[in-house]
Amino acid sequence: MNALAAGHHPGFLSPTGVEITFVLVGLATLGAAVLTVSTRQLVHAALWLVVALGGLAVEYLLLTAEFIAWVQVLIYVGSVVVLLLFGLMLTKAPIGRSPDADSGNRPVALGVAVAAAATLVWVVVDAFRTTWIDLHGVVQGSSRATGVSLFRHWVLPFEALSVLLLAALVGAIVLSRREEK
Amino acid sequence: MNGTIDVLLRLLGVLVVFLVFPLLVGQTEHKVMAHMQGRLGPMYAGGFHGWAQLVADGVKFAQKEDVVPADADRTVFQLAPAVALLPYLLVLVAIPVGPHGFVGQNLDAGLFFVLAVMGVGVLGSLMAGWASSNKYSLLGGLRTAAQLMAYELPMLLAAASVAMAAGTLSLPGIVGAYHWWWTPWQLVGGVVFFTAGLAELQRPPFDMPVADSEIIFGAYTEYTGLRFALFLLAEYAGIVVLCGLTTVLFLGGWHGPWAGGVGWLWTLAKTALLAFVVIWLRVSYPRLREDQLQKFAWTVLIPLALAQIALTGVVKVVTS
Amino acid sequence: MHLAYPAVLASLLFCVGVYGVLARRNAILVLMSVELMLNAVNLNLVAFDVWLRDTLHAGQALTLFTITIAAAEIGLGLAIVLLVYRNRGSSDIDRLTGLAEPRPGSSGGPLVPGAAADEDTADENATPHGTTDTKATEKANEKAEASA
Amino acid sequence: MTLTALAALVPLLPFLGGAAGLLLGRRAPGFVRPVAVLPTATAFVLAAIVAARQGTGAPTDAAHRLATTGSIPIDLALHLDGFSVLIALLVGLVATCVQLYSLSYLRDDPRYPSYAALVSLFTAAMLLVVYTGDLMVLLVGWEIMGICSYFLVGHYWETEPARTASLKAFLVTKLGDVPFLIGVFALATDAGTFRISGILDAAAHGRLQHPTVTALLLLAGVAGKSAQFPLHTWLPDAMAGPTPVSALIHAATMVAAGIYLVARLLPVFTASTAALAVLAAMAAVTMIGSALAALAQDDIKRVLAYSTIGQLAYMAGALAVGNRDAAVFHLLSHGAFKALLFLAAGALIQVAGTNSLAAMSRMDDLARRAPDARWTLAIGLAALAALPPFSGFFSKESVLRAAEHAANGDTAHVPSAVGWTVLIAGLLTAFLTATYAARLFLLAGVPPLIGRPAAAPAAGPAAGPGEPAAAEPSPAPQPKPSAEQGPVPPADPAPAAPGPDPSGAPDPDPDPGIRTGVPPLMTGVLWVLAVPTIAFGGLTYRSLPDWFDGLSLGPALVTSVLSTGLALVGVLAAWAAWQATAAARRSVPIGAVVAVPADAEPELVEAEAIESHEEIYGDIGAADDPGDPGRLLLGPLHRPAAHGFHLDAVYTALFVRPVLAAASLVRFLDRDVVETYVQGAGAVPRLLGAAVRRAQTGNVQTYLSALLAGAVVLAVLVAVGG
Repeated sequence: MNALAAGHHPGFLSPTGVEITFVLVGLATLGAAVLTVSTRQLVHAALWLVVALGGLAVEYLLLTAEFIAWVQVLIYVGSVVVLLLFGLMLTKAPIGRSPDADSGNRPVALGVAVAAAATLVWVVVDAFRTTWIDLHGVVQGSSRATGVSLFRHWVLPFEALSVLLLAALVGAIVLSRREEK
Repeated sequence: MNGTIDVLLRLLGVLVVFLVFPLLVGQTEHKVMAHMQGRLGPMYAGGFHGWAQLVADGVKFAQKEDVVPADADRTVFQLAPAVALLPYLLVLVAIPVGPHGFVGQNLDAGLFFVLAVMGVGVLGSLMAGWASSNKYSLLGGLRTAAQLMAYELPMLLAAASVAMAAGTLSLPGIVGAYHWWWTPWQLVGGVVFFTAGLAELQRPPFDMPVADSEIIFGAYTEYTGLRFALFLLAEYAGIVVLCGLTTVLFLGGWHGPWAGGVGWLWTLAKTALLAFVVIWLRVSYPRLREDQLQKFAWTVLIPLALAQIALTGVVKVVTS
Repeated sequence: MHLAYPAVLASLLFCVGVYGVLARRNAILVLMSVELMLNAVNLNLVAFDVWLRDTLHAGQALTLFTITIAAAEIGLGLAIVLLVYRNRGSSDIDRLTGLAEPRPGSSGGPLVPGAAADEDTADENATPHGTTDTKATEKANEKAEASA
Repeated sequence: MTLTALAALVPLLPFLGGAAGLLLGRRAPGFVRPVAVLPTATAFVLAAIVAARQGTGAPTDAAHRLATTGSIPIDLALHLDGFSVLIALLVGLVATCVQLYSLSYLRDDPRYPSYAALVSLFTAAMLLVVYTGDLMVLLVGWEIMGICSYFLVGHYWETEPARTASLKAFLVTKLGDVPFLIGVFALATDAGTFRISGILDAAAHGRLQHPTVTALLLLAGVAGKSAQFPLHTWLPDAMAGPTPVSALIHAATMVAAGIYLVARLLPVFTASTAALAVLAAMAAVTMIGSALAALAQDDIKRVLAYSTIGQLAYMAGALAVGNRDAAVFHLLSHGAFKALLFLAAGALIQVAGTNSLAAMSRMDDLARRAPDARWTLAIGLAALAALPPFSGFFSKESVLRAAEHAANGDTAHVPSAVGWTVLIAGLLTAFLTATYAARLFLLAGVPPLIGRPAAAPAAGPAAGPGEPAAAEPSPAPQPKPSAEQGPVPPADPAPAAPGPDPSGAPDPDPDPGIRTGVPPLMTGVLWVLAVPTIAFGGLTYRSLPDWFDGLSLGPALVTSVLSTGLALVGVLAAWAAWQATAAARRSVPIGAVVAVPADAEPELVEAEAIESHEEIYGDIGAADDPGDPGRLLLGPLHRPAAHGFHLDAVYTALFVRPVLAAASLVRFLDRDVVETYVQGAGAVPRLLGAAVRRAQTGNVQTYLSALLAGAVVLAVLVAVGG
């Protein structure tokens, strides 16, 4: 997938295979995301989130960030969504539509989101109209490259992060413990 | 074109393995259990020692009515077996059988891919449990999920130890870097990996979430017919995958006498041996309680895995 | 590949997440939307990292960190939501208005008397077949019964 | 042990005793009495040793740098010379006597532990003042005495007079202490040190910048502590405290501190003629005024209090004429006889059950029941009246001689006018002092029934001792009630003791009312004190100059003859007036005695006597007694003199009312003017807050929506504008 579209001049009108795939997966991802935030069935929202996150993993693969993609699958799909499902089930998520999945803030939210989307897309397109990513050559996100950068240049943040994780672990345990009375 | 055919052939091979090996394991389980328990087991289907029993079972499953409970969430309910099964199929792609590219696809981060994708399987159980609209199912699903989350960690850590030792995440690379003394060196990690894998498969003695004497059949209570068969298939495919992975990671895969010629045979033999152990354990060990299950993961396996990593690191630094 | 594709996709995903955060009522759904926003940012980071061919791979490293932090965040967030649900019998965030300025006329804030309306919706939220039997929901039900 | 270590132990021991008493008071009652008496007694012995070792030698100085302040250092300095060791000896003696006396006097008092501890502390503070060579440390002792006097005067805090008296003592002395503090600082700034030796050195070399101002500021503090006009008013009122406390304050500690300080710093004062003139005028006014007031008082202790003021004025006069030898000599002898007088008066009050002279003058058997008290009182009064050969005579003569010396212009730095002022006032006061001393003895110590039928003694016991002895010979007391102003009618035998205590009124049995005798411990103390009262002056006036500055202290012929003659005239006048009013005393029964049981401790008797005095006799200082010789002698002056020349009223008009008015003005300004602005300032933010508060709905999503909408708007603005 990283040995594609070599040699010809890039242009909007001549999309490469990678670009087509990217756009298609992106559309699927976006659709799943929209469904995630709009479906009235709570568990379905979580399942659509799986699709969206999986789609993003594919997008990472397409961007040659292989390691990130598998991390995405492992952490998000394998753990985060499972936790979310846990949460939903423990808070009595019903089967079927919940009439009150959305709050009264919905119109405002829609307005803000659409305005923000319009602004961002406009700005981004305006800024990166003529920018191209070169996907050839050395793979950018191989485990070796990621590992080297992570443990050579980012060791200190990495260790700090481990402390953060430990703190979160302890915090979650303390919060969800039930007092034995 | 040549490349495309090659890929297609490889995928076809994987599919065949996926369809055949779990059946073999299932049949073996029938017979081995029967012999261990001093009984005959199924003896009639197909004639010789009931070799076609599983085929007959498959036919039986296919014939049964596919019931979906009235209150269930139909879509999720029907999707769940596929979600449970698919990861194992994907994982098989990355497991090398023999040297020189005798593998579905040589992935750069193969080990990571395998573990990541296997983690997705838990979604199937959760979906099944929740969508069944049955308290036992939900409880079973939650137990499954909790168990899988808990045992994923020691499994990852044990695998990380091997990856450290080999200096690569690629599965063929790991096998390629294998020396005979790795097995004693990584013994603890191997045991942890294998045990955690058993727990992930919810095989006895870690079959708490599906223990019929407690919560009927856990998340799969409401399933019948072919969908139920798919769950069973997922379990046996899981055994194959687990044994294959353990072989590749800890037992040296195709390494053995005359590895150049019959290396793939060595891999299969070791896998089969491990599968036998899996069955053996099912017969010999009593079931753990739910709290013992969790405690075992957090207080035994994870420390052991961490100790293994430490050991690996020390040896690695000393020898390099 | 055109950089605009991932950038636009990231922007749109982010805005979808924003919408979810602002419009969803269930706290867990809000958390999901937050995840979407984080992922949009991650996509952006990865895309720009690949575009810049950064020798330090700052974008990917940062993405890994973000994912880790997201995992921590989801763990803590869920613990908080469960705690709130256990205490209030509801995880609707527009009902958690304990910090509101009390109206001069009303005798107390919305959370003070465990308001009967809260209990009613708690019952509505319960699945028809009583999906879970955790202690938390038992407690909530007991509370509802006691006040009824 | 070195001399300095011994000297340091002298104030330290009572201090530790006081601290231990305060700590142990409740927990270990058995230790209270030893802890009260032994350290003080030991300190007395040590003071005697220090005095003996110091002797007439050169002054001993020792210093330890206590605190290095920014500018002027503070030293823990000792200065031992003839003055200090002798005064310390006096303090030790009086304090030991007071502690012993208190053992018996307050034997069952529940507050005895704290009382004894405070007395110890008081003693320690005074000893510190005496021994120290540093003004800052002196100030510490000075202030500790102030607070201790507050607590001790207020010992009977259940009674109104004690409460007001303690407050008054504290406030009035503080009124003097503030200028005093400023004066000390001014002095230290000029001299560059707090060390007294350094200051004296500076004064001797004329390095003091403002000697007059400084001296006057110090004088204010001295007037407050030593009860000189116009800050003397607290001292008579301080009689509301227990008698031993009065003895302590008057004889040795508090009031002596002021005189002692001036004596130590005399060069500072002699540097300013104006200061000496003020001191002399102050002393003269105080002398005469206090003597007149003493002549009119009814309360026996108040008489003694005014006499203290007068004697202190003598000392101040001696200082004004630049002779501190005479001042300290008088201070020493006065300390001895004044302690004796107070303790004897306390014994009398205990036996009589009243502190009113008018009531005592009608008690037939008072002298019989307390012979020791009576005789020691007589000795003390003779010393007070400066009759030879009592010690008061010698010390007062030394003062008069110094004044005469100055009047002749023979003393350097001292104008002769100052000498004349002191001399004339001193002679006049000698007459007045003898008069009121005689009056006191005649009223309290001489049985009124002299020369009356012998039947009287038979009637005495039957009538009950607590009641006016004139009851029986005057068959009709009711027709002459005009003398009575108190709420209690003239007592007749039946209602034995119609005091304010209702429990005593229906007492059917006269026997419990009999108060006989003084406890032997108290008597012993009295006689111990009588020894120096008699002999101190005569024995030591020749040797004392060696201890002091060397000025001769012997009596001079002219002044001796003059003052002794005047004193005799005074005594005779008092006797004549007493004889003249004897008829009135016999005919008009007056007064009442307290009704606490006879076996109660003396201190209770006194507390009740103080409380009931005003109720029965009217004003605390006076009783409208036609049988009072002082009334006859003073004539129209009697009433103002009895009320201390209404100085309290002047104070009220001058200070209290303006302060109260200013306070109410400030209160008005604060409550009605300032507060309005404050509330106005608060109202506007409150309104704004109420408006903003509406936005706080508690819904997080609303907040977030607004936030993000704002962010989008900002982003658009930046994108468009940038």
